[in-house]
Amino acid sequence: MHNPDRPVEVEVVERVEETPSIYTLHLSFTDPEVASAYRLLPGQYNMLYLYGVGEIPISIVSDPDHEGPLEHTIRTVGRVTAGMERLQVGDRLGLRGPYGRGWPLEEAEGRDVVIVTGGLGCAPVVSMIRYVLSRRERFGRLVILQGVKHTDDLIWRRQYERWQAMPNTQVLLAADVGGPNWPFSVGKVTVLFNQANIDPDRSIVMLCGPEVMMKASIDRLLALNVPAESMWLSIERNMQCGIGHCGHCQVGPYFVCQDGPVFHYPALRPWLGVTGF
Amino acid sequence: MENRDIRIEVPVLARVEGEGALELSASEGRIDTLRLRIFEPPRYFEKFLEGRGPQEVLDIVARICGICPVAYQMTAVQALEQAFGVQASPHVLHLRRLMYCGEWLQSHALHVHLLALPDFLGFDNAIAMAGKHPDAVRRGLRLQRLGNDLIRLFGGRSVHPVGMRMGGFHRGPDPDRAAALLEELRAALPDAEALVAFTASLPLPDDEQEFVSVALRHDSEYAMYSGRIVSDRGLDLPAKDYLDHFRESHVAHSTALYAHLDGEPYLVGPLARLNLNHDRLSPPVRAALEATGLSLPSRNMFHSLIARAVEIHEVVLEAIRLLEAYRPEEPAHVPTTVQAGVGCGATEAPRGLLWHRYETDAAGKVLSAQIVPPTAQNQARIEEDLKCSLEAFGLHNDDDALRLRGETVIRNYDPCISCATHFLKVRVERR
Amino acid sequence: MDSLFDAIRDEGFSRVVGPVARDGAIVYRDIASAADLPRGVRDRQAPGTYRLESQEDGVRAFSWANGAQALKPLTFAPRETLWRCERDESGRLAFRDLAQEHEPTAVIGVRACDLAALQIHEQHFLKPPYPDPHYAARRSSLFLVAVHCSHPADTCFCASTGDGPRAESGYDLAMSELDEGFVVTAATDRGRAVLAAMGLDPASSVQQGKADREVEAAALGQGRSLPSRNLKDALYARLEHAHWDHVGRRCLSCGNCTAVCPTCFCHAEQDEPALTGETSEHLRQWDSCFTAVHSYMGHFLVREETRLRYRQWLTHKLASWHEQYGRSGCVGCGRCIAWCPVGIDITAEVTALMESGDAQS
Amino acid sequence: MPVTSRTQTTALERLNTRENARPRVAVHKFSSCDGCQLAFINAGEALLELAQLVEIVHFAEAGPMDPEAAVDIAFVEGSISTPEESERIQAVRANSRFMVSLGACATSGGLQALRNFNADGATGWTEAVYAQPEFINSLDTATPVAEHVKVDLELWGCPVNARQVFQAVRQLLFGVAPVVDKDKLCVECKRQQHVCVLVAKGIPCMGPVTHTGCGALCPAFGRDCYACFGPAENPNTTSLSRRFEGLGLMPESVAKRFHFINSHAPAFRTEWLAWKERS
Ligand SMILES: Cc1cc2nc3c(=O)[nH]c(=O)nc-3n(C[C@H](O)[C@H](O)[C@H](O)COP(=O)(O)OP(=O)(O)OC[C@H]3O[C@@H](n4cnc5c(N)ncnc54)[C@H](O)[C@@H]3O)c2cc1C
Ligand code: SF4
Ligand code: SF4
Ligand code: SF4
Repeated sequence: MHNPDRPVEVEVVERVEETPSIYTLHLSFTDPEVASAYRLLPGQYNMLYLYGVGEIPISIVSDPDHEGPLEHTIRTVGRVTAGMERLQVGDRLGLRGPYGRGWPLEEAEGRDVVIVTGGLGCAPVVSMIRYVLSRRERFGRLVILQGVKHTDDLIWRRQYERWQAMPNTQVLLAADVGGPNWPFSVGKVTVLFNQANIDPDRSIVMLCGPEVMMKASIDRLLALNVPAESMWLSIERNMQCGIGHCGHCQVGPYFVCQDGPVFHYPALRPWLGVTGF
Repeated sequence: MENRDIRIEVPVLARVEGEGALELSASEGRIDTLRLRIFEPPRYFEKFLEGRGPQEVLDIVARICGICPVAYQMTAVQALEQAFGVQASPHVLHLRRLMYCGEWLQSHALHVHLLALPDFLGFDNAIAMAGKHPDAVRRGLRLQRLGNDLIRLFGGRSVHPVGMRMGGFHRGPDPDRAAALLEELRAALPDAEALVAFTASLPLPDDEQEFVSVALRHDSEYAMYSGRIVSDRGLDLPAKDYLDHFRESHVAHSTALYAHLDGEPYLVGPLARLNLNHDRLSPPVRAALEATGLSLPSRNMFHSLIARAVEIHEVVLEAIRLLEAYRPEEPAHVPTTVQAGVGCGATEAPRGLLWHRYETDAAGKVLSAQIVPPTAQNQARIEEDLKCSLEAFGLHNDDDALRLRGETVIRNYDPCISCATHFLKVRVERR
Repeated sequence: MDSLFDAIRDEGFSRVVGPVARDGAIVYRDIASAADLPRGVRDRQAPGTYRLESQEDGVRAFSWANGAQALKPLTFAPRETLWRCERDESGRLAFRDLAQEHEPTAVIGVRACDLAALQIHEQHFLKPPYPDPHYAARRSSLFLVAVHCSHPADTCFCASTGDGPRAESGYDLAMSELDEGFVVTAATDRGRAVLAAMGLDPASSVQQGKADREVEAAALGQGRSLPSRNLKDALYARLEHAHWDHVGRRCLSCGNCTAVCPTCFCHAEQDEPALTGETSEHLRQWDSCFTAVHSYMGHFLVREETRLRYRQWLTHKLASWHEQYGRSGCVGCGRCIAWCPVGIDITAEVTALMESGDAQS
Repeated sequence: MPVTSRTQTTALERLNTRENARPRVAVHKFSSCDGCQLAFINAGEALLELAQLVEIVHFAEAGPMDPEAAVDIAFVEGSISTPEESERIQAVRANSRFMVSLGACATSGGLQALRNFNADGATGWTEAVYAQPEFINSLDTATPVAEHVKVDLELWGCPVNARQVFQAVRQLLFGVAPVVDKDKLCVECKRQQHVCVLVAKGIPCMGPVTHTGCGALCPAFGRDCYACFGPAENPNTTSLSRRFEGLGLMPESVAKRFHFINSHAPAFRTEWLAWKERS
């Protein structure tokens, strides 16, 4: 029986410093056979293994059709991520995946895609944004609402600017605390809904970020008559195995690692915001 | 040269357990004053013991010293059993001796190889020595590990083992693990045998001195867990009469108490034991000892190193014998009761005689405790030895040489300064 | 009985694990013969206490209910290495599986509740698309000899969960113990082979009847129970019930209940590199929803407070388990009741939660 | 999500900016029994391996002596109990990039912290133990290192567990923070499949409130855990004490269970004081 817990080797082929505590690793499989068999969907994640230290779940930001290395954008928070921060091109990691359910691509087809994200919550939705932008004709309007804590939190600023220039795309940004070089809104992401161009009947909404922020956004969206059925969200829980065995990631009846991380909002509704789940 | 003012400072003496310093002033090539200062912080163990029950006592006294916790537990259990009128079974005594062999083995193997040997092979420390003499260091580590494993068999870990209780042990050694260890001890026997000849072949200084040896003496065994307190000057007492002849006093320069025997310094520890009890060694060990040509009693303190090697050989053999005779089906402890009483315990810790006295109330709680560790007993003797040795060595030697010799002399006692108290800052003032 | 040991060994199960009385409890250990079995031993269990009693003239070897654990450690090891990674001088990593061979082992004295729990674990660990080879290898090395329960403890309530006291399936052999011997039935081919090799006399209908009656009496004698209905909705409706605080003040969050529970499966993974840094073992070990790390999320714990940890455990067991695996996660073995150091009783807590209706505190 | 401020470097970052590949290590001793250092000395072959991987610049008991050397990692054994020690610990901190407290004495004051909160004060005890109390220069309290200087990693235990110490060293050599398992001892006790002594024998075991790490030794020997690894995370000492009382312990005995090797640790101190009141 194949050992699904065992990673395969990948090599860091590029390392991009996004902010002083956020970096992107471009990883390529050292075994070409593994590389060619690898398929992913936007919203899925990999378990990345730092030698001798540990394994952590990290979203894949690459486009599914993109050939070449897999991109992972990581924020340094603790021991594994701090260790990974010091990796250099040529260093090796372990990787297992991709795991979990991604964004609902079929449901999104032909509709306006509204992305609501906060903090580094952007990582899981970036692949979706890229997916829409490279298949622009298959989707309606693309609305991206992003909230951050500090203005220097906003990574990929250039990328945002580029997206903003794309046809039929609206990008709105807000920071909790503004600053001299901050041309965008100040406040929570929810302040952006007034300016957002959302057609409640045509839109599919994808949310990702801190759960309080997602809950507040959903309340606003519901008030804007966006049906609960049109909302999807990606959440995080402690994960040790990624394959539904270790039990850490349970939220109510769900194993977030396999039943998520992307959930249909109506399914998650009873659990969202309940302390302890 | 002889009249310059010199200060030798060794901030902390290396390769001893604890902290201390040596200060001496000399004039005309003679030492005027010599003070061994022990500044191990006071830890007030005797006070912590008040109001505690027997198991707590065993768990507390172990923590007086991480290097000889078993000795403290053995002595305390002996004293408390006496106070409570509990008689340990032969099986329990058998097991206690076996566990004690473990502590002698680990402590002596550590001292011989890692602490003392660098002095005689000309290295700063064993880690440095390991490059040149890997075999000697590895042999030491192997023997030490076996000693530790033997303790673990009874207490889960070698530092502050958890298995001892009133009346015996919480659980006897696991038979499978005991059998595996027996095999390892047998395999290590050649190492232990060879050690005696090896230490005797080292260039040990010749330094005869007069001193009194004190140790336990047992009717038939090489004394370890029990016996009468004897000296080579005719002393012969049961443990309970210790205070009639031995007195502890306190001096300004040290947190350790000084013990004297009828007002005189005396020696406890491996050489004292060997001097008094060599006739109790098992035949193979006696043969190995004879082959070295060492004549006993010895008055050369540096022979302590050989004495430790002899004792290593003895305890490896003894542990093999005891393990072979181990009967796992026998109860690991006898039933116990508590009562108001007074009990004294005396055992041979690796570093020498260890004496405890407890007074208990009817619930078995300690009312008062008194503990005299080996290093306190040797302290006066160390000062005396240093004075003789350094003068014999010659005060014309430069500071580094003097300091090294001083340290070597002190290390020879394997003083455990956490018990009594850590060693050594040497300050020589020559006027 | 010894003929059973011989027949099992002849079938290739070289290792036999069975109950022995040790350290004041029934524990499962390697045994050599029927003489090692706890003959005449009874267990007395109550919330937070477990005692063995020896009956001088007792002839039965299975006149007790259970000990702290039975099958779980054999199939889901408390600690095991999942893979090893070797790093060479140039920094290349090689990931290696470790051998998955386990000595063929017969387990004697498996209880109905253990078998029910085993089925739950099989559902969990062997579900597609990632069946766990470590679990599978351990599981497939086992030959299971069940003994129907005739002496349930005061803490047992398997009758109310429908998982006992009769072992219904999942075993190779099942036995009923009578004063005069055993009534044995086989459920698998290898079980039948062992049974045939034992050369037993066919059980009389009287013996069979006696055996059945004992098990029926055992079911009727159980004093504890869980409500037989699916508790999912009722519990979900009480997530903010004041009783959780009440339990939270008593609960030690020590994880004993999850460790003894035959269905709990949570585990943590961890790396253990060699000092030289040349290799590293990736281990998994039992974890519990009562530990802090279980819900650790960088800057916060999802379940900091004890009451939330207890609520997670209970609602998983009795509510969300239904959604995950189509049944409750409790098989009524009562272990969590007896082995909780402060005697928290799942059946009593559920009763207290249910008593005050659906009111939200 | 809070942002890690980059202007303030963490101890680990300081450790990772060391110049040479072989980090310099020191082992310092304060008031202690020397038992924790033995984790290194008793490690046998592993000690020699370690000596290859790092440069041991100060470790008095093992030989190397350079107490004032600047080091990458300093291990500190023992509590602070004399005026000299309270000065020396400042110097050690100033000379170390990453500081690890080794064992109960260093992390919670250890057994000698029993002198703290004692009515007579250490002075009274000095008088009782030493004939010439004026010779003794001691503080009234024996306190954890972290009450004097910043400690980067705490390893509990009396003594620390060698396996734990070497795992921590290895992780630091990888340049990452070691994992410190703060679960209760019961979790490990059950993994080892020991029979619970509290439940099966009615013995007042401290496992349910004690920090794991020892490997569940006491229950393996059929006896009660006496909490030498200190309080675990989220310890419900109140509930456990009540259970002890139910087992027949007098309030004074319940108090003593907490007033032992880690008496100065807040969770235990509070419980001790509560039961002392009642006894
Ligand atoms: C599905 C999923 C996708 C993710 N995608 C990304 C991403 O693209 N970029 C990114 O920077 N982070 C992402 N995270 C969060 C990331 O996994 C954590 O930041 C990381 O595990 C922290 O590890 P650490 O060892 O550095 O932190 P420590 O604080 O030292 O944590 C110790 C251990 O706890 C667990 N843990 C801690 N925090 C989390 C957490 N938030 N989620 C899950 N486990 C945790 C891990 O096992 C970790 O190793 C994702 C998490 C999930 C669940
Ligand atoms: S929840 Fe308790 S009674 Fe139910 S199966 Fe688990 S341990 Fe047994
Ligand atoms: S913590 Fe315990 S073992 Fe370590 S030094 Fe202190 S008393 Fe000794
Ligand atoms: S013996 Fe002690 S540590 Fe082990 S489970 Fe029982 S209470 Fe916990």
